[in-house]
Amino acid sequence: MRDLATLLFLGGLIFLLAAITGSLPFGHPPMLVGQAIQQVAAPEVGATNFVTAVVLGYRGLDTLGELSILFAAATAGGLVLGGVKSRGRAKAAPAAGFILRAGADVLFPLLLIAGLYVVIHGHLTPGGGFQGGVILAAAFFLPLLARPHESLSHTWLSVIEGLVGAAFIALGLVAMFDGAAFLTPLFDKGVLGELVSSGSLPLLYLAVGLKVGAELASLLMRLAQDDGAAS
Amino acid sequence: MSAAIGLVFFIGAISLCVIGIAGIVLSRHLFRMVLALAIAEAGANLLLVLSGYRWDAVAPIVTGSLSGQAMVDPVPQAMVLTAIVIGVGVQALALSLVIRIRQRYGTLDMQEARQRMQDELDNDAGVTPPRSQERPAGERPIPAPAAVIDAGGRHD
Amino acid sequence: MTEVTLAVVLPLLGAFVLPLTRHTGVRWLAAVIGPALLAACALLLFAAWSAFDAPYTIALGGFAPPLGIAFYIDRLALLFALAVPLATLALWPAEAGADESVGRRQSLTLLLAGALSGLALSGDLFNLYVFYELAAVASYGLIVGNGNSPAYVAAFRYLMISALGSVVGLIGIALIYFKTGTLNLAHLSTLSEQLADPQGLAAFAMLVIGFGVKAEIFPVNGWVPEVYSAAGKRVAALLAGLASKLAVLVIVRVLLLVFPYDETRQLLLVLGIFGVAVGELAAWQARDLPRMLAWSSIGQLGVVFVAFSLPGTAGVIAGVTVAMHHLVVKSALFLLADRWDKAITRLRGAASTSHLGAALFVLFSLSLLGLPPLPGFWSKFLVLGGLAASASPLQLLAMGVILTGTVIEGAYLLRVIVMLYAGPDTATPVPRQRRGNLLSASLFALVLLAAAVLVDPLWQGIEALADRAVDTTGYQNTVLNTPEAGR
Amino acid sequence: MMELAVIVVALTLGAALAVLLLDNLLAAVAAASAVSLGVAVMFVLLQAPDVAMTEAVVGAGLSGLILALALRRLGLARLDAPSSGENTDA
Repeated sequence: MRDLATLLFLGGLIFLLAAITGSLPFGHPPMLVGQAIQQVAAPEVGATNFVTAVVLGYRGLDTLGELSILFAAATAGGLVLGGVKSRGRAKAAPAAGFILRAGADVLFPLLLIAGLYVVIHGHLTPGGGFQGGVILAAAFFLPLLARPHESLSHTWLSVIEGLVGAAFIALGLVAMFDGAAFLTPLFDKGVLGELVSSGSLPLLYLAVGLKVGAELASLLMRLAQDDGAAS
Repeated sequence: MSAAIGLVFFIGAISLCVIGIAGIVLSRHLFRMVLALAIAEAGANLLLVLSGYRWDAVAPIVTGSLSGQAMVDPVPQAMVLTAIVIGVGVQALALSLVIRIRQRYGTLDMQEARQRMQDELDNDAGVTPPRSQERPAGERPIPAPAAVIDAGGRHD
Repeated sequence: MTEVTLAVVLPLLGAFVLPLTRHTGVRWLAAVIGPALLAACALLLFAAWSAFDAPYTIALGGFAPPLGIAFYIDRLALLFALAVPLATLALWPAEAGADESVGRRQSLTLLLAGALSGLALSGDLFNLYVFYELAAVASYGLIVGNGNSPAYVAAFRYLMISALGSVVGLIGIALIYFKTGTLNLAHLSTLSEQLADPQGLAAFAMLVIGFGVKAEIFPVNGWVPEVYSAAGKRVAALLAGLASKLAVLVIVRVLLLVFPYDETRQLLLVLGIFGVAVGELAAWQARDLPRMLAWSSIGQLGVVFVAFSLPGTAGVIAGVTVAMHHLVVKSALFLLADRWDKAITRLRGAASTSHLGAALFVLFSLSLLGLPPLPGFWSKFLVLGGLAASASPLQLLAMGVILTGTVIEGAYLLRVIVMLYAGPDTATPVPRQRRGNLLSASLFALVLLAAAVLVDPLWQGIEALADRAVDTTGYQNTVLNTPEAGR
Repeated sequence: MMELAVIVVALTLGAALAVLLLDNLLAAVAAASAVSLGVAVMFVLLQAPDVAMTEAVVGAGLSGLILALALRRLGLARLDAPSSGENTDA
């Protein structure tokens, strides 16, 4: 009975999706909003990367919501997997091989710089807070794989998480003191295409990068903990 | 030309969605359900990016002069950025739930885990489960270590 | 004008800051911060409510509405937004002790409150999706907050169903974007003819599936009974009472603005009828109180969908009344089920250990059934009256199902009441109700009784609210002609 | 571009099927990463470099790492033994 229902459901789904998407205007989207944004984004926001202009300018609230989702996921992950249990970890974990340790030592500064670069240039070139944040998380997590008995401080991570999230909101709230709406861009737009330009956008992206990095690092560390129960 | 390529990408996106959804619905293995979810999300993201694609346009990044080449729509791309990061957060949370379920019930099978959950709920409520004659409730004892490990995890 | 945004932002800020207070050493701060922020939000929204004269728009980031995200504030949005901090305060996870997990649950509750306010206010399809996901992720965390083993399985299944719904909803959003190239609800509503074909209707159905998971709509409500019985009862009250209503509001906004067609209304009507039938029958068969309440909540939300499927202002009036009534009653009933979470037969003589609890249970049950002076009567009356006014075969069927559902409801609620007032079983005495739960439930009862007394002003208020809510052109003009749009 | 598109889509779909059909979960995780990589290439073809970068970093890299870590914690991260069974117990 259940199998029959599933098959019907799947068949219907494929048919439905094919029928629905069959006659969509692929290659010639209406782009009502997209076109308008392309015309005004450069003067209004001052970023050469229009995706960044949309992510942090036009749809900045989505990004705040998304940071909150990551925060919620990390908090909920903490609830599920329990608090810090890194003390019991030291004896169980074997030391990693030389290559991994040496590799981690070499990669750490490289990843750190690459991550920061990607974050800071987010308003000019592809990349930005999300991608850079993930690289930052990897930079801090990799040494942990190599030296399992060392551990990043959860306290520091949670302080970064909280402060940076609050900073993002504070940047948005500052505009409200002047009577403008939440998340209105601050400062001068600067010269299009320069590193220090597009007002508060790079600051927002830095906050996003740090927040994403801290959030993901704490999620990774939670999952990497060996509590000796599963294996 | 553009229509044919569009068709290829559409088939790809829809197939990914369907494979993913089928995986979630048909699979009984908790871990594989999480994997299938990632595939379905990738398909939906692809569809979203397709919705802003113009075959004669370049990426929405200004290089050199402002006016010139037509650009693809940046809005769906921004939405997909958001959706990808949301997806990874949800995935991590789902995996931590899988780990806990395995510790508490010693199984990675959806049906079995659900059966044991129903039994435990019935037990806690003091209701005799109506299905108990089909499947003995104590088929697999709850792994003993669970109580020890989660001494810090229970907050009642 | 823009300070209504704070109702969304302040809870999020509080959630971010809350874990930091653990490191400052100021212990009392952590306990105060959440309730204080929620109270501030409630005051803020109340001020906005009293100063309200005409709907207005907040263009976030100062970008003209079809380009940027816009909040649309009318009485409907303010009413639901105001319900969020108030209900969250009443159901706040206030537990003693500076345990880390308590702080985490409070953070998640704040995130949930912020997300739900966002659902009430936002006028952008994808922004709604983001807030909806935030509410979903926060509720997964809250469900497992009590550390029960069944809660993990229930939360995982809920996560999977909800994520499946999100994928389907995202496909729906992609379809709409394909056809119109915009996400702003007002802008979409000016283009709604483009969406009046099978593709558009399919997109609506996908959005209903996507946003319907939290609204416990018929095909995607399999998670409801297990989650509500495995999670803490305050969490269940928050999800069943509050969160489901905000999800309903999103669907209703999309329906009214973008898809005001007979087909879409009929889809909601049919799903609602199924919800009522399945929910009430399963509730009748349930043997313990939490699962009975969970199934009955599915039935009640079915009635909500039937109500909103009525065309014109009648639908909004009936829908808002039923939804608000259910918010109050179901939250309170779940609070009472916190200690009475056992089989119904084990509740024998509970009235003797907790008089107030039993009296409250009777009050809420009677209102749920629709005993005349209580608000529940008016809500059912409005729905049935609306259905009778334009009696198509499907609507007559809905009437029949709702009436039958009420009879079944009466049967199972009376069973519990009889058990509560039966002679006490001395062998296994029923646990007493917690003070905090009784206090919160009494607050809900006061709201209910106040609503029963103030029928006339409420009626006028809801009528005015509904007039605005169905005024599609008003919405379009307000959003698309904001001052920022002229820049 | 046409040939490239067809090849990438075909490979991605193959990897997606492999995720569901492979018995070994570690291999399935690798296949899931391959799906993400394929989708990232498609994003490049669709003129979405930002999204492609994110999908490659998050979908193929981070998500694969998260999945592998979870498998290790579940005690199923072995290439030799098929670990599909419902009752696999470490």
